[in-house]
Amino acid sequence: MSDDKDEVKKHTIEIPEITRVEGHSAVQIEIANGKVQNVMLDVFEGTRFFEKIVLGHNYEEIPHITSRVCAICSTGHVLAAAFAIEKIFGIECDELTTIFRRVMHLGMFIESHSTHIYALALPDFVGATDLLDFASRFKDEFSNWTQLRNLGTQIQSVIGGRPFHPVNLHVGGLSSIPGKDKLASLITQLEAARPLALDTCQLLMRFKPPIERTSEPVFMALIPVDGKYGYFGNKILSSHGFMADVSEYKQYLNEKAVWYSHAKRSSIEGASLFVGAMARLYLFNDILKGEASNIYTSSPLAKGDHNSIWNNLAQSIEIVQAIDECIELLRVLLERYQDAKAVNKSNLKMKPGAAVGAVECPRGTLYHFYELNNEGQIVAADMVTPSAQNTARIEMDIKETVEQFADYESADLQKSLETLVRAYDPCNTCATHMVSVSYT
Amino acid sequence: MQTTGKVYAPVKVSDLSYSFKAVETHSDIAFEALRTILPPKKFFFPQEETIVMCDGDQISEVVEVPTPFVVFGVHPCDLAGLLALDKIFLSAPLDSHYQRRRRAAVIVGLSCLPDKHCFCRSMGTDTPNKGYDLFLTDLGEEFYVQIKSQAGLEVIQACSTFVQSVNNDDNDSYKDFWSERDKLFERTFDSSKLPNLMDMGWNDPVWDQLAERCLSCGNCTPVCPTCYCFDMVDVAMFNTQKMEAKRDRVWDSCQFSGFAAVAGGENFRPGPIDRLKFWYRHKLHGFDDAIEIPSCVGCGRCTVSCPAGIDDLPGVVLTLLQKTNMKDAVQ
Amino acid sequence: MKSDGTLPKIAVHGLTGCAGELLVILENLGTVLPYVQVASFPFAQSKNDIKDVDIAFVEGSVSQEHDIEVLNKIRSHSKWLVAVGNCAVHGCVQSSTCAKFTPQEMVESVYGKDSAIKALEAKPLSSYVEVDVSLSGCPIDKNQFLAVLASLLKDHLPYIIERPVCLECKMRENGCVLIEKNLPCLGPVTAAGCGALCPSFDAACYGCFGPCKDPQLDAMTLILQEKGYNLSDVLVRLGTFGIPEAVLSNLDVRR
Amino acid sequence: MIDFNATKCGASPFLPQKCMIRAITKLAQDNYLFEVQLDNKEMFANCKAGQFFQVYVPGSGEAPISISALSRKNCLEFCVRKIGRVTSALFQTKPGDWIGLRGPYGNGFPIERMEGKNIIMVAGGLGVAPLRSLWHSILDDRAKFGKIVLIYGMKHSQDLLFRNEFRQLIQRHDMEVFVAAEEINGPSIAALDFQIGRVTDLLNLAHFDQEYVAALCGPPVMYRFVVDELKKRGLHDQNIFLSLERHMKCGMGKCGHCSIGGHFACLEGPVFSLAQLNFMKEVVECHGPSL
Ligand SMILES: Cc1cc2nc3c(=O)[nH]c(=O)nc-3n(C[C@H](O)[C@H](O)[C@H](O)COP(=O)(O)OP(=O)(O)OC[C@H]3O[C@@H](n4cnc5c(N)ncnc54)[C@H](O)[C@@H]3O)c2cc1C
Ligand code: SF4
Ligand code: SF4
Ligand code: SF4
Repeated sequence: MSDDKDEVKKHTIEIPEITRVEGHSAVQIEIANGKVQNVMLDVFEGTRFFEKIVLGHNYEEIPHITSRVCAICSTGHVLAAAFAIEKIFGIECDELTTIFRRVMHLGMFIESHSTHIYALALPDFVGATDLLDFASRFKDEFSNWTQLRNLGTQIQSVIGGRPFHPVNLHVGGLSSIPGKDKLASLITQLEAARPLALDTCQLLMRFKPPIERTSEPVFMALIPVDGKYGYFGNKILSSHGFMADVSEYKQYLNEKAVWYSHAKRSSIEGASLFVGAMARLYLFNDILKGEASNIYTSSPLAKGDHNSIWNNLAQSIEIVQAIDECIELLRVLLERYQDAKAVNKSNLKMKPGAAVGAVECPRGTLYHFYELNNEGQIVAADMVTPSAQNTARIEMDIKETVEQFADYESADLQKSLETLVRAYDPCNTCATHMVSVSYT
Repeated sequence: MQTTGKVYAPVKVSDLSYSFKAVETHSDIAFEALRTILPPKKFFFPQEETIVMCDGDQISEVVEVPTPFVVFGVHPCDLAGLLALDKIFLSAPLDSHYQRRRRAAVIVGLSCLPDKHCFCRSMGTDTPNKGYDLFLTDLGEEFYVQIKSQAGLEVIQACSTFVQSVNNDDNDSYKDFWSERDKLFERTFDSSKLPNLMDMGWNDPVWDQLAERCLSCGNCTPVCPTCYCFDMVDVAMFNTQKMEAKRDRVWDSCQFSGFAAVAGGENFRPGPIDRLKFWYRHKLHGFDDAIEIPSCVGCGRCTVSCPAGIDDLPGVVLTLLQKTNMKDAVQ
Repeated sequence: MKSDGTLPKIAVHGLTGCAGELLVILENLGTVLPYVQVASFPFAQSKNDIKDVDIAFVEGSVSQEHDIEVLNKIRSHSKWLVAVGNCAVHGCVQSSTCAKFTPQEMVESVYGKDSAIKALEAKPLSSYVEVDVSLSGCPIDKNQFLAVLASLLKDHLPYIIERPVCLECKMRENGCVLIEKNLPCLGPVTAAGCGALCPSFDAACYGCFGPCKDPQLDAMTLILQEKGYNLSDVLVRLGTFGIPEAVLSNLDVRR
Repeated sequence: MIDFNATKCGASPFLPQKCMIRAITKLAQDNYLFEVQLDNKEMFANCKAGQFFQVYVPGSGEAPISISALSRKNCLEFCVRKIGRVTSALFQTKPGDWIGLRGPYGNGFPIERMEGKNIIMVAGGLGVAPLRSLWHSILDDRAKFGKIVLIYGMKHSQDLLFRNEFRQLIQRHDMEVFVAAEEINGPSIAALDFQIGRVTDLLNLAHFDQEYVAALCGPPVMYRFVVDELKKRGLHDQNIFLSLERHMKCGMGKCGHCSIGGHFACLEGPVFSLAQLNFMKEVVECHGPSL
């Protein structure tokens, strides 16, 4: 499409609907005189206003409602909400409850990462036209996905009641303790699936990124609470050495607005925020253990190659980490099974107040903020999803990619762009804030 | 007993509830269980079962031949409940699906002491006289065993080391047990008055009061030992193994709004009040003249499983008896 | 297989929702692929053809102009239109609030006063087009989904029962959490299909499958109030997962 | 060990018989006549006017459908209105396809008690379907019965079923036939005297007295008015027969859906005399004291 009103030659590339990302989005790029002027990642997922929806609801309902922001990260939303409300009440769950939550959360990682890698991204890498083509031509890989994904859904079903939108996770803890035999069978399944996870890493390591990265992003993630690689925490750390309590998220996400938010004109010093698997590995690879650590060391990531495409590889390393940690945690649960206790509602002392809960989700840090009144009803709420934080970086990446191509009409460019966007897996269903960055 | 087959007995499943479940050892059994959530009917008329299968060109019956099994700890009311179900499923045309399971079962009855919700005595279902293979009366240290069938005898022979023949003392303590038990019933009435009562009290305001609270949740019916209503559900399937569809029989409840609706929009029991009255009448009036046994066996399950607390059958009966001046029936 | 030897075509689309049904369908694609041709599934494949399909599954509520356009297009190109999930059938959590705030209020509260975003009141598909089959659930039950698809492949309407969760709960022999634990269980007014999941985990049903047929909301409200829950919490809870305003407004306490 | 399988259990009463559809005729919009071949001689021999079958469409389900006629060559005719799930599936079948049949169920009309008597039949809408099997039985043995009145009412004239058959019936001199519609539109039917109005209006035209036996089939509202009228004319409660429609899933007194008070409509009915119904609390409740 060209626009002749301007003196300069303008060129617009439109990719109407990027398929195979978890949501709907389109990219619009305006080019004038060989320079990219605007990149607009337009999210046309209908907005759902969760911040407003939850108002007036009793705190007990909040995890169930926010879970509906996104099926894929539903466990993350449930936990972020529960963390925030528990902070308001000034309570902390007992150790075993936290372990159950961790296992559940890792189950989500296994499911989400494997689905993203195999069903959404890999078909690009191997040149399959789509998942169905992929399924028929790459039977083994397809079955890897089925098995890994089943593992993740199994874990979440045993602990949470179903593969997503869990029913067993509540403010304060679990409503019922899963059967011992079921927990034991999870260990067997985890052990059986472990080799597949290792294969996945090897598989992804062999691909060559189709596009080169030019600028370094700023990585940011939660600092794991207990010093082990993990996803629960109360403070964030950036690759620039910035550190803050999550309760200040409003300030720091805004403060850095120059490089985080409005990516329209230019990214200051070429750096924009990048959250997710790659960020976590960049920041905390030193506390990885076992096989996951070994794989990281041998990967391009360890050599400082931060091409966004490697996000998928980072995810596969996290799957290995998740499997090993799950096995370890489940063993603890089995050993101390009789100490496990379901939440007793009458012991929950409701208090008014406000707090922020945060958790690392597959795509990055998720923040939930709530304020409760005396009745335990929500009077204010805010959520910031990982995808929202990554959008600026995606636009930036698109810009850099386009500039690497001479021929804007080329089909390759369109394909590369789609591949690139998919590598981030911008989960637009959860993009409660994303729309604000997509207009010029 | 395990020589006969799998043994099912009451097991504790929550703070207040018990359920018939497969047991391995004596210690799994909750002997104290008064009423299980579901009555033993589930073993013969399961919650869901596939009755008919269909492939492209054949329809066939699903024949499940159950291996012999034992249901242990069936109280007198539940024995009566099974006899009531027999009247439905074993009357012509005979329901072979039910019959097969009924044949495979050895029923071991067990005595019990009533709580405030029990009213089997008023319904005449408190004494076990048939429907069991063995009946155990708990005499404290030992059980008094009554043998009703060959199957029961064989179970006893299999564990002959624990069994002694009955002496006079035993007979006395047996009698004592049952007469002591009889004294424990808190609320009793004369059930022969029930059909009249339901007719006379048909327009009583008590129904409006109850119906206002009725959730139409249907909890009262699956838990009832004599409720047998079901729906037939067709499930289409992909042609794997040439199976196109199956017909499942699934428990249904007269308390659901579409239960009596027919084509053309007519619903014979549109409101909770219509359905609730229907149910009460059905339980207390019996199967009319069609089958001459009560269709309520006084187990009290509906009373304890109604979230709205409106299925206090003896309570409603007593209220109506007062109102309709049939006080003499209150004993 | 159709008479011309081709497989029937299906399409899977998402409007405004959480992708839950898309995920359920994606995860069961292995089972259905031998029997259908997937003409369109933007979530899972790149080449998508909205042209005439036999069965279209649509997830999500209608919450913006773009949704209406897509929905109309799907409707005009499909023989059977199946609304999958609570969003598509009842409007789910996003529709519950629209009764309290206007769409513009919501946009402003989240995106600021001069936002260019246009939002519509979230509504189920049936508010805009004719829906042939409604399969609720949040998310839908995979067995129900497979049965619906198998029925429609025979051109038969599926049998979807809208009895209360309590029936499944009792069939699974759970102790009633409303009675035993005083939890605010919505099982009596919620459609079954999940297998009484929450009560099986000792938790209260929060109504995610939407209302059962002819829900007795007055009695439910009365009983929860007697258990000590305050009326406003009860009403909010009843409306959370898309009990239609028309049904809710029949409530005595609301009138 | 006891051999629990010593006595074999019979076949499931839920198992339908496979039957071939011989012909499908459109009678009116959404009303088709299905001619189905029933090879099972025993089943066929048992069939009586007013009884019904559970018709099974593979993969979709069963619906109770009345026998509308017993045609020669072991065929049954079912007149079906497309109203929901199963009936729609049935409408998709073609001649040559097979469906399943279980039955016959129910008591049927008490033809023995009608012998030697004058008979008035009142059909409303689709209620004509089961009554048709009754007049067939009567006309087959015409000499055994007295005078015959047949009244048939419907909403719209284009809902008229069995149009050709009525044309012939009207020409018979051994019976009185009245047809009415509340609304008449579309082409009029030659030799068919359509009245405007309801069945109750036709009752006023018909000649009958308390000596008649009445057979009714139609929607519940119709019963209320027709029964009133019949009683005004002095018909005895024992001589008024109504075929009741109830939700039915099994047809053999087990599923409980058709229960009226303590009675099973599928076993004791669907045809009941008014005298019986007077003692069935629930019917009285639903249809008002006149029933
Ligand atoms: C004894 C008897 C004889 C009948 N004879 C005929 C006949 O000759 N021709 C004819 O067209 N129809 C007849 N019917 C009605 C016919 O059975 C229903 O129209 C049919 O069952 C509807 O099934 P469906 O699956 O198409 O409808 P659904 O989609 O299941 O439901 C549509 C409506 O029909 C009602 N319904 C569903 N199942 C039944 C059922 N088993 N019994 C009654 N209503 C039901 C529902 O409550 C709903 O209101 C008869 C019914 C009875 C009881
Ligand atoms: S009587 Fe009680 S248990 Fe039965 S439907 Fe009504 S509320 Fe539910
Ligand atoms: S727990 Fe809930 S769903 Fe189950 S019976 Fe009780 S009220 Fe019904
Ligand atoms: S019990 Fe209720 S809230 Fe829980 S899964 Fe089922 S329908 Fe949803």
